[in-house]
This record gives sequence, C-alpha cells and structure tokens, in this order.
Amino acid sequence: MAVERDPGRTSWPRRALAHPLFWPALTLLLLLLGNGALNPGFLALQWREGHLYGNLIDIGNRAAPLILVSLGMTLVIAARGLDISVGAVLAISATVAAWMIAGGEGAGSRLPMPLAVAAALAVAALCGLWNGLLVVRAGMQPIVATLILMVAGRGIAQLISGGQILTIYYPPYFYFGNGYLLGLPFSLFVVAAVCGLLYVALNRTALGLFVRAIGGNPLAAHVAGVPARAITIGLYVFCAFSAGLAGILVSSNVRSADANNAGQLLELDAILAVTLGGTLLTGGRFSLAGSVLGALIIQTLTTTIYSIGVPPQINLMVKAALVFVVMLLQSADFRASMRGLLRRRPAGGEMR
Amino acid sequence: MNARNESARTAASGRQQEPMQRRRFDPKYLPLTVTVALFVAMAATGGVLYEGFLSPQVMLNLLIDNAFLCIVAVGMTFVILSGGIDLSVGAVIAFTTVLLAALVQRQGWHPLAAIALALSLGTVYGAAMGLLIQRFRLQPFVVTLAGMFLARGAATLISVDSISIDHPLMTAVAYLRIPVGGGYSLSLSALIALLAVAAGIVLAHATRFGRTVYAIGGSESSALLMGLPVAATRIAVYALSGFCSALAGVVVTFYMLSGYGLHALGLELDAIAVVVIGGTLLSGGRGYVAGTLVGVLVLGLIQTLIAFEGTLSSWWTRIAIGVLLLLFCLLQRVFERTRRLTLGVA
Amino acid sequence: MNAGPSPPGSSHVLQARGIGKRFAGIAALEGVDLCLRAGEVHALMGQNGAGKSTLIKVLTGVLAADSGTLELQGQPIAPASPVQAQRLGISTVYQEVNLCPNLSVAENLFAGRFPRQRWSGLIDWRSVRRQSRELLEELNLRIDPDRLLGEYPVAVQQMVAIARALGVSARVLILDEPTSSLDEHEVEELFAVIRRLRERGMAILFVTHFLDQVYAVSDRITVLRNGRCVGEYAAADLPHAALIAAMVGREMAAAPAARPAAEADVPRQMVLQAQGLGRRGQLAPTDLELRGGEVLGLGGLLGSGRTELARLLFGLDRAETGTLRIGGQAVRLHGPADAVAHGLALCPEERKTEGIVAELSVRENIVLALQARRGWRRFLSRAAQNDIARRFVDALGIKTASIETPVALLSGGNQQKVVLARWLATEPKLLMLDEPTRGIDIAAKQEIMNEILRLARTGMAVLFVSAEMEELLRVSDRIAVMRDRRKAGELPGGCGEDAVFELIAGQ
Amino acid sequence: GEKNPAGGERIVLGFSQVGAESEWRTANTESIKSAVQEAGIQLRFSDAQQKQENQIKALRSFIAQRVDVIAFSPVVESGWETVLREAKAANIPVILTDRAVKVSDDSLYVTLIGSDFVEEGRKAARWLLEQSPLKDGTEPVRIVELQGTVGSAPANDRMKGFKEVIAANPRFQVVRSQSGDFTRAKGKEVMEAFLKAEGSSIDVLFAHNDDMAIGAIQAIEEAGLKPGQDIVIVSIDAVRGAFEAMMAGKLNVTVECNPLLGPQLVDAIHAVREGRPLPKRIVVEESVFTREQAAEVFPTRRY
Ligand SMILES: Nc1ncnc2c1ncn2[C@@H]1O[C@H](COP(=O)(O)OP(=O)(O)OP(=O)(O)O)[C@@H](O)[C@H]1O
Ligand SMILES: Nc1ncnc2c1ncn2[C@@H]1O[C@H](COP(=O)(O)OP(=O)(O)OP(=O)(O)O)[C@@H](O)[C@H]1O
Ligand SMILES: [Mg+2]
Ligand SMILES: [Mg+2]
Repeated sequence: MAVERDPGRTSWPRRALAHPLFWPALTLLLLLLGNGALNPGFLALQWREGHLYGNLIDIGNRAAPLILVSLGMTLVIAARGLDISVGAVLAISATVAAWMIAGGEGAGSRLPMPLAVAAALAVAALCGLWNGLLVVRAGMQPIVATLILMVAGRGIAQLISGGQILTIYYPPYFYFGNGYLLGLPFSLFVVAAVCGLLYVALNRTALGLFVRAIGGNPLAAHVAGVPARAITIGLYVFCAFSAGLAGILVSSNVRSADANNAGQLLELDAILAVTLGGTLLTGGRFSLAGSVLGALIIQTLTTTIYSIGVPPQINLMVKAALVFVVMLLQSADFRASMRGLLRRRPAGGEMR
Repeated sequence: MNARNESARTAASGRQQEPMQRRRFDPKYLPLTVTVALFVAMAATGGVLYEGFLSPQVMLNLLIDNAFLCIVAVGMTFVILSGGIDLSVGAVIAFTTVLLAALVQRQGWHPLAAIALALSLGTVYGAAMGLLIQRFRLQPFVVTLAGMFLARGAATLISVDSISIDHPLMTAVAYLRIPVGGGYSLSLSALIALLAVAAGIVLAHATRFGRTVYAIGGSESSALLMGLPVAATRIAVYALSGFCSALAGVVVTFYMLSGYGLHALGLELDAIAVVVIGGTLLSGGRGYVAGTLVGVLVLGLIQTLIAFEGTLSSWWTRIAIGVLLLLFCLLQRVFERTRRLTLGVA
Repeated sequence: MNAGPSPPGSSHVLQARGIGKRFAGIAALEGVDLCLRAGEVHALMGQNGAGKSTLIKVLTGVLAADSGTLELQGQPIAPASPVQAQRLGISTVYQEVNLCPNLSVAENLFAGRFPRQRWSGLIDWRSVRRQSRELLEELNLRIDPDRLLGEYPVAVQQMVAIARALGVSARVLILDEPTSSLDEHEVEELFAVIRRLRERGMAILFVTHFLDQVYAVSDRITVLRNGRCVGEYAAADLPHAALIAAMVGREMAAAPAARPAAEADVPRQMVLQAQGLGRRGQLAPTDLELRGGEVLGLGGLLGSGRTELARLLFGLDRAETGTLRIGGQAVRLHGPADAVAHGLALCPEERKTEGIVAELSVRENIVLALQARRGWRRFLSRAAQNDIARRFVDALGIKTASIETPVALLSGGNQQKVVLARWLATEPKLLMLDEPTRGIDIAAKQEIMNEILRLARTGMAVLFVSAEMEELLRVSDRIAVMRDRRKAGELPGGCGEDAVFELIAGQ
Repeated sequence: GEKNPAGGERIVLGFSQVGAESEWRTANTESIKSAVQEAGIQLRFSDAQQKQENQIKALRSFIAQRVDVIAFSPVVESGWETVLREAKAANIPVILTDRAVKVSDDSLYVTLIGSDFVEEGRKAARWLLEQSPLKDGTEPVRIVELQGTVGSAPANDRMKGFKEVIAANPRFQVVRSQSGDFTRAKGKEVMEAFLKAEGSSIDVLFAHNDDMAIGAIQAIEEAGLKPGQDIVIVSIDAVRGAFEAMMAGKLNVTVECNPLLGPQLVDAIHAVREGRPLPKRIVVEESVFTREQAAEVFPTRRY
C-alpha cells in the first residue's frame, strides 16, 4: 500500500507546531513576556506571609472562576449546545451561599458552612438540570432555553438577597477564594481537582467518546445507541455546577455576594475562552486544555490592561486589538497567507 | 424480467404519485403561524387583565419603541440563517449614534451627510468582519465579539459623555408622527423598520443572494459543490448586518436625540433572542424574516405587559420576563411538535 | 500551436493526462489518464478506495491535482472550483448527495441559476416551479418540488441531484455512483435519460459497482486500481471476468457462493416477534417473526416501507400500535439505546446523516455502538479498541491509512464498511441491515454476504433489506415483501424472482 | 386615577427606576415605594434593567395608561426630548429624581430632586485637600482613582468634580485611574493590579463608590498594607458597608449621596397636584462622614 511514514522527517518542532494547543500556549507566553518586558516587576514572584505573591498568582487566582465556567461551557458546546446562563447561575450560587452563611460581624455563620456550600452547589446543579430539560425534553434551542434562566436567574438571586449586596463576615468561608495551600491559592487546587475529574471522566470512561460522537453527529450517535439525551442533560448539569463552584470562589474572594453584578457578562468571556482554546462553536472538536489556556489568556489580557495604565476609555480598544491579534495568530489560514506574502515579496523584489 | 418490472412499476407508480395540487396550508409555515397565534393570544390576555392594554396606540408603540431592534434583527436573521452570528450590532449602533451626534453637533455637518457616512461605515465594518471570517476561517463569534469591543471602544473614544442633539432637522424628524387614522400615529422609525422587514422578506425569498444564504446555512460544503458564490455571499451577509446596525443606529439617534457610547447595551442578545423566537434555527438554514418581526413584537409585548402590571419589583420584573419567555417558547414547542424524530441536541 | 497529433475526429471532449494526487502520505492517484469522448458513456471502475471519486474531484476543481494536465476540447483548463468547472460545461453529481436538505426540491434544482423576472430581477418562482416539474418529469420522478429536499429519502435526493446536473446544459456530465441507492426502476429511468443525452453528443462519465449496469449503458471502461490506471477498454471487448480481474488484480470466482442448504436441524429460537406493529402514515400494522440463525430478506420498491419497519423495530420511531417481544419478553423500546441494550442492531440506510460521525477516527466509529451497549463505565481499553478496529479493518478490507484516520477521509464505500463494522462488532441477537452494501465493490460485497451467512450460522437473526433482488434471494431463508407500507406477504427462501415480483406488483 | 375609599381621587404615579444595580439603588426604590404608599398614592412601578430604551418604553406606557404624574430616575442625561414632549402633550407632569436630563426646553419637566454628582466629587477632593492627614507636607501625594462604569453619568461627574478641585494643589496627582465598574469584585481586581504596578507608593485611593472601595480595601490588606493608614481612602455614597469599614478604621471618609428621596418626591407630587410653584431643582441634604463620626451615625443609617 502506498502508506508513507517517515518518522525522521517529522521532527519535534514540526510536531509541536502542528499541535492544536501550540498557538494558544504561544499566545499566552508572548503576552506574559510582553508584559514582563514593559514592566519588569510583572513576572516577579515573592514569598510573602507564607505564600507566593505577584501578578502571576493573581492571574491564576482571578482566572480560576473563568476556567471553571469555561470547562463546563466547553463540554456543552462540544455537544452542540450553548449555555448563556452561567453568569446568572454563578450569581445564584454565590447568593445562596452568602445568604445561608451571612450573619453579622463576628456572629459566626447562620447555618453550617458545609451545608451552605453544598446547598449552593445543589441549586446550581438544579439550574443545569432545568436548562438540560428545556433543551432536550422540550426541544428548545439552547440559546433561548438558557436565555430564560439568564434573565430570570438574576431575578431569583436578587429575590434571595432582597436586592442587597450580602456581605459575609464568617472568616472560614474566605479560605476558598483567598486562602493558600502550599503557597498557592486554594482556588487553583479546586481548578486542578475539576480538571483531574474531567480527565478521568473523559479518558478513563466512555464519556469522552460519547460526547465527541454527539458533537460530531448527534443523530448518528443516537442511532448507535449512545444515550445522547441523558448525556446532554448531564453536560448542562455539569456546566451549571462548575458555574456554581465559580460562584463560591467569587463570593468568597470578595467576601460578599452581589446578585446583580456577580458574573456579569461571564458567558461572553467563557465562550471567548472556549473559542480561543480552539473549540469549534459548531460542535465536534473541543479541547479542555485549550479552554484553560483561553481563560488564562483573557485574564492576562485584563490584568495587562490594568497594570500598564491604559486610560479606561480605551480599555475596550486595547482588548479588541489583542483579541484580533490572538485569533489571527491562531488561524492556520492567516499564517499560510502571511507566509505566502513573505515568500512573494522577496521574489517580487528581485524581478524589479 | 423486464415485463415483470414493468408491471411492478405500474403498480408502484400509482402509490408514488403524490398530491401535486398546491396544498392549502404548507406545514413549513406552521412554526410561523404558531408564533403569530401565540402573540395574539398573549395580547388578548393582556387586554383582559389590564384596562387600555389593547388600545391601538399601545400596539403601535410596540413598533415605535422597538423599531431599532427590528431593523437590527432583520440583519441578524440573515447572519443566523447563514449559520453565523453577529455580536457587534449593539456596539455598532452605539458607535453610529456617537458618530452622528459628534459630526452634527460638534463638527457642524449636515445630518444627511453624516447619516450617509455612518451607513457606509457600518456596511464596510460589517464587510471587514465578514472578510476575516471568510478569508481566515475565524469563528464568527470571536470576530464579532472583538468587533463589538472595537466599536464600543471607538464610541467612547469619540466621546465619553452623551451628546445631545438639537439640530432642527434632526429634531423635526424625531418629532414627526405619521397619522394612521383615528388619532393614532406612527413614527418615521417604525415606518423604516417595517420597510426593512419588507425588504428583508424580498431579499431572503426572492433573490439569488437570499437563497444562497439559506443554502450556506443548510450545508456549506454542498453550497460550494453546487457552485454557489459562498465567499461573496458570506461577506455580504455581514456587510448587510453592519448596514442594518448602522441604520438602526440612525434610528436610535432620532429616537433618543443623542449619541452615547452606552446606548444599546446588550442589544445583541435581544436581537438574537428575537430572531430565534421568531422561529429561525441558530444552526442556520431555516427561518423567516417575517418571523423575526413577530419575535420583536413578542418581546415588546412581554415588556409592555410588565409595564402595565406596574407592581413588580426589580427582581420580580426579571423573573416575570423569564417566565413569560418560558411560557411562550414552551407553547411554541408544544404546538409545533412534528412527528419527525427531533433529537434534543443541536 | 497544439502539441501532438489532433485526436481522430476531435471527438475528445475532456482529456486528463498523468493526474497525480497525494493526501498526507497516501498516493490516491498516480499518473492516471482518462479520455472522455462526445457521444459516449464512459464507465470508471475500481474497488473501494481505488481513487475514482478523487479523480472526479480533480476533474471538477474540488481538489487541485499535484501533477498532470486537463484539456477540454483541446484547450488546457485548470478549474479551481466547482463553479469554474460548471462554467466550462462540466456538470457533476458527487458521490455523497451534495444538496441542501433545508431547501425545497425546486430550489436545489435551480440554486445558482434561478430564472429571474425580466422587470424586477427577482426570482421567477412560477417558472422555477414549472421548469422543476419538467426536469423531474424527465426522470419520471413524481415528487412535489415545493417540499423540502430533506423530507425525502436518499434515493429521491440522489435522483434530484441527477436532475440538477441534467438541467445544466453541459458538454460533460459526471455521475459518481448515481445508482447506489436506486432500485432497478429508477436505474432504468436514469439510463433512458443517459442514452438520450449520449445521442445528443454529450460526454458522460459514470461510476458504479454494478457490472450489469456497466454493460447496459457504457461504451468504454477505464479501470483504476490503487490509484493507478489499469487500462481503458471498449465495453464490448471486455468480458465480465476480465473486468473483475482488472479491478481486483486477481482472478475471482464470478459466481458467488450460494447459501448452503438450510441446516434444518439447528433449533431456531424466537428472537423477535412483532404483532400489529404500526405507526400512522408510516406503516400499517405488521406482524413479523425473526428466529435465531435465519436471514429474513425484506423486499419491496423504494418507499414501500422497509426502512420504516426496521426503524420501528429498533425503536428509532415510536410504534403507535402493536406489541414487540424480544426473546419472549414483551418490551417497549424508548429509543435506540434501549434496543441496543436488548441486543438489537440497526445499520441505517443513510450513511452520511445517520451512520458515520465524520470527525471521529475509524477506530472510534467502529467501537461506538459496542461501547454504547456496554455503557459508559465499562470502558473498552485502548488496546481492546485497537484490536476490534484492526480485526474489522482486515475482515472487511477497509482501505484506510490507519485506524486513527478520521472517517471523513475515507472513500464512500469504505465509510459504509465502517458503519457495518460498527454493528457487527456489537454481536447482537438481531442484526438489521438496511441496504448495507450500498456503494460497496463486488469483491467486498461477497465478503459481506459471507459474513452475514457466517453470523447467521452462529445463531444470530438477521433482517436484510436490499434493493438488489439477486442479493436478497441469495442470502435469505425467508423473504418478506413490503408494498404500500404494509407487508404484502412472505415467501420461502428458495423461491424464484418471479414470485417476489408478483408480490411486489400485488398480483 | 381611580376613586380611593376615602372618596377623593386617588393619585396615580408612574415611576420608572433605573434598575437594581446597587444597594444604593435598592434603598432609593424602597424609600420611594414606602413614602408613596404612606401618602396613599397609587404607584405604577417599572424597572428599566439599566437600559434607556426600556425606560422610554415605560414612560410611553405610563402615558398610554394616563397616569397623573410621572417620575423617573434617568439612566442617562440626554435622549429624553421626544418622550417628554409626548408626556407634555398628554398633560402629564414629569418629576425627575436622582439625575438630571439635558433638554432644550426646561418646561418639559417640573423639577429635579436629586444629588449633584459633580459636587460629590468636589466634596471628596475638598476633604482630601483640607482635612486629610496628607493636607500638610511637601512630598507629592500619589492618588489612584477607581472610576465607575466608563461613560456613566456618576462616573463622569464625580471625576470631573474631583479633578476640578484637586487641580488647585499641584502636590496632589492622580497617577492611575481605571474603571472598576462600580462593583466590589472589579474594585478589588483593579486595586490588586495597581498595588503590583505601583508598589507601596500609593498614598490615596479615591473610589467613585463605596463598593469599589470595600473591594479595594481587601486587596490592600492582602498585599500586607493597612487600609486607612498606609493608604488614605475616600469614597462616595455612604452605604452601611462603608460605615462598617470606617468603624474598623479601614476607610477614611465617605461622601453621602442620599438615596432617600421618597418623602421629597411625595411633597413635590402634592405640590404639583395643587398647582403650587416648585423650584427647578430640589437639593437633597447630604453630608460628608468621617471615621470619627462613623460609630455615632451608624445606628441611624437606613441603608
Ligand atoms: N481528503 C482526503 N484526505 C486523505 N485521504 C483521502 C482524502 N480523500 C480521499 N482519500 C483517500 O484516497 C483514496 C481514494 O479515495 P476515493 O474516494 O477516490 O475512492 P473511490 O474510488 O471513490 O472509492 P469508493 O468506491 O469507495 O467510493 C482512499 O484511500 C481515501 O482514503
Ligand atoms: N421514488 C420515490 N418517489 C417518490 N417518493 C418516494 C420515492 N421513494 C420513496 N419515496 C418517499 O419516501 C418516503 C420514505 O420511504 P422509505 O425510505 O420508507 O421506503 P423504503 O421502503 O425503505 O425504501 P428504500 O429503503 O428502498 O428507500 C415515503 O414517504 C415515500 O413516499
Ligand atoms: Mg467514491
Ligand atoms: Mg429504505
């Protein structure tokens, strides 16, 4: 047969270049290095009060909620869905947790903290179940189905909080979003745990195969006996659950729950992270690691804007410019046409 | 053997014969009909519950107050039909209002010249995004999201404050009311919106461009193999959406008589929702421009219902919008249930 | 300054010389020559994956050739896209139906060349409708041009694709396996049209795996094997056996092994029993029994309800009436997942929409149904997956670079084999095959027949749907015939074609 | 209006609120609702979800419902001309609360009850120049500013007022200014970045609202600095959280922006109904609270 394999020719740089995560990773690296060049202190890490301190740690800690949400979003998108209610679910979970813990200054927690956290996560998962049922059972288009919760969810959160920002005075709760374990923010460990869980679920069970089959061709997967409906519902539940987890981190970090503003526009950031990571919004191809990188890129962008002293009026312009650069860098077609231009130009020069 | 085939065939052809006469009611219009019927039912419920709800002016206000949404949604319908999405529409509206206001109020341009510039800028902007999407195979979501940041950024760059407009021509047009009889009236914007819908319907259903958009949304690879101009059409679709956004921006400028970088915040989501409620599939290829108009009216009606209720706190307002949306979409699904197997995903 | 002697009579319309095309590591075509002449039907033959579709894509600008030249009536051409090829007068029906299911039949026929009203420039729907009727009429296809294409089964879509290609008044017509999903009547209709077009001087390229069809309509045959040209022959001078030998590269018994005499003494357990199974608009209440170790053939015309019956048995559509017993137990199937759990398998008719998951690899496609049957927790190890995949790749002769190749990159026939392998891998109690041999070459078809018979001998029940009467008669123990969406009757295995046709015709 | 049980015509008020984007806004809504209820006025309340379009729609529907008085807190200053003309044509008096509008014709509204954002910015700056621990000295004072949502009226005006006064003393310099979107989370995030970029050379934090200041305080503490001492913190609004922070010594001063406009609104409504003349602008009493006053004032705070 005319199979041709020449391992000597595909050297490792070539293989690295072809890896789908290469460009997101390179982008992140360039962003960080660029920052380091502009502001030498940016990459510095110090040991302060028993933990690491610096911009890199901040980026990690800040990005944690976005990473969590992006992971859930990736899976939903992989199965040809979309969840725009994540911001609202985050707000609900944060509010539920804060409401159950609340109490006054020094008053301790109203209900036991584990109960509060469990309740918050359960409510979030319930939200996911609701979304999943609307999509799968009622057959609504994902964007409308989740739009309903996106609109009503914040209302529910505000109903719980009575329109107030619920301030939390119970110090043990602060650990989730502010605490450190082994010198690193605790939130990073939460992210790592979820990543580990997903790795096992997708690579050590058949779920990964099923999700990709559903994303590639839902009808064919269904005909092949894959429980496509149950899995799809499960993915919505997971997505909402991870948004709930993010809600715990966020409310713990700012020691309060702001039903109106928590997770505002999170859905856009999460979808942006997912796309930057190389996942196709049309389903089929997805990359969880890519989404993590995407979320880190977004957070680094934000932190960059804050730390290089951009006037706030042009925040958006800078962000737009960076997103354009990032996505063009990642486009194989763009790189090809650039190469074409570079190649053509010297040739043209010789002719003249 | 041929003789046998022949006899089998004659037997079969009687069965294969399908009713060729035009059916009275084509099932492909069912979703649209259901949506319209539900709209009417919802309006009637409002009429029973609230005094003055069914007054013609309230219904006309639906059009007046949602004219810009309607115009944007027409462009968005084409984008979604082609299998894409355009998140930049709200930002382009904001940019247009600021640009118009700045040109007219600060630079002393004639409004018509400013409008012409704004419309062409919007079109070019949309086309540029379409070019990126088409040429470099970028995902529409990211390109138009960056486009949204850019347009809003540009708007705040021109002016952080809102700029009021008091140019006599602009105010005259803004106050213009077109009587429709019985003491009721319509604004010029509403008329433009209706024209946009009409133009959209013709464009979608009676031109090659429109049918190509549907084909691309149905299957891009097939469209390519059928020899349709996929690249040009895709770019044109985004250009059209850019134009519609700019036109909506002009309408908003008249509606608010001001230019402001924070106008039309989050409008992209409303526009998408309206298109989808109107029965267009987000995955592309199926839907109607006329449905979009109904979608706009439905969203407007929900808001009007809540305004007439008048006792809801802020959070109950949100919950009520969600519940009404849910009811509407659920009923829509229940009535549309076809016998075909529909898998919940996709 | 035309190089070389001008061809005799200059009837050469399209000439390809030395065409080469490589896909990452695989040479799909190497130095292929092809010459189409006006007023001739040219058959392109070869096994699955021989490079037929690739050659056609090169001719029509879908793919760019790595080497070689194309000439159209003596002028060198280099179509860069299907649009350009169409403008040059090359009209094509590709192997997979490449139309838009969300547009109406009429729109699919005319997309890209809609007639327009003189005064407004808008599409003239009246004349679109009228011309569609005429076009469909030419193929004797009685369907409503206003209905969405996706509502029709692939067979009809295939005919519409052909009608579209006919509608373009072209110099060259290329048909890639147009007959794979058609039954004999449709094929006859098509051939009548092809002959008419040949009379008019059109050059026609035609791909098929059916030898009878080749001899029925073509004047000349080019055979490809593993991407190389084996030779060009005049159809009249090439005996069947020689053609097969040219394609396969070795001598092959022309008459396939017939079904061994029924081993009547094997105890046959009832596997599935349907009573009054039906659904409004799809299938009149039907009784059906399937026993282990037997092959039940399902015959009938296009649209007679065979696919519907299989779908109902598999729970893909919900039955409205009747009962279903599997292994003696009454069950209600809530969907394919249920059916698979009960040991049923359905290899669906529509490969592209219900069969393959294009982005997944050959391995993943093959293990998908088996994994679904095992549930998500009992994950097949990678080694086990590789094992199964390799076994079926070898057994069915699936031509692929590796088992990790995405199925999308396989040739049509090989994709079909992958879907078949998926279901064979589940080792079900009842295997339902809806047109499993569509687009599969003759050598592989024999392999598959043998595999089906082997499985039946191991005690599996098989429901076999096929439009090919010969195939059906060869493997079936019993034949059920469908007509008008109801079961017209059952015949024993040894019955002749006549009896089946009588039932089909309702006499 | 409809008959009320007492016999007289019951006044119907249509009120369009911006939204429920902050505690301040919620307090504002509560104040209006309770005051109106006490006065026996029937309220038609509409929430605009922070969108001007929605607010205009709400006003149109009030006109269609023929309410007796319309009141609203405009989302933005401009863009009200058309709908206010319609209200005038329908003979419905309009009262503005909280924020002003820009219209060519003053008669389009009766009066504005509300705070002056520019003045709030000025007050914050004045306290810094005149009363803060940094007022004397020769070293330059480095200020970082947490702005509200870019382009929003309070952000624009507070910044304007602050700049105007601070310009008088060249020692005081705004070295960094970034938007924190009026939220705690963003306030904290931006402050973290400021602290990393500027090290410990920040002397003053000026936040456009208390929530951002509260978020920033957390960031300052986590960086190992003492808010209120190492960095002087000035903010605006005077919500409960700010008082708690002041009592803990973490916030130096907050400029009051009073949301309790309800009673004044009711007075204005009665005046309008009875045809009494009203000033074009009714100013709300607002003060500046410092750390020292915090514990004393705290129990009386209602929001
Ligand atoms: N895009 C592609 N990338 C990689 N390999 C490809 C691609 N397209 C085709 N091939 C390979 O080229 C070979 C020839 O495929 P082709 O589709 O031409 O076969 P075919 O003769 O049409 O077969 P069939 O009868 O099954 O349709 C196959 O081995 C196939 O796997
Ligand atoms: N040649 C045809 N002309 C018109 N309609 C057809 C034709 N063939 C099928 N149909 C329509 O397609 C629908 C589905 O047919 P179905 O696939 O069930 O038939 P089938 O017996 O499985 O035939 P096959 O599997 O050979 O295509 C029916 O509604 C029928 O009206
Ligand atoms: Mg082929
Ligand atoms: Mg069939």
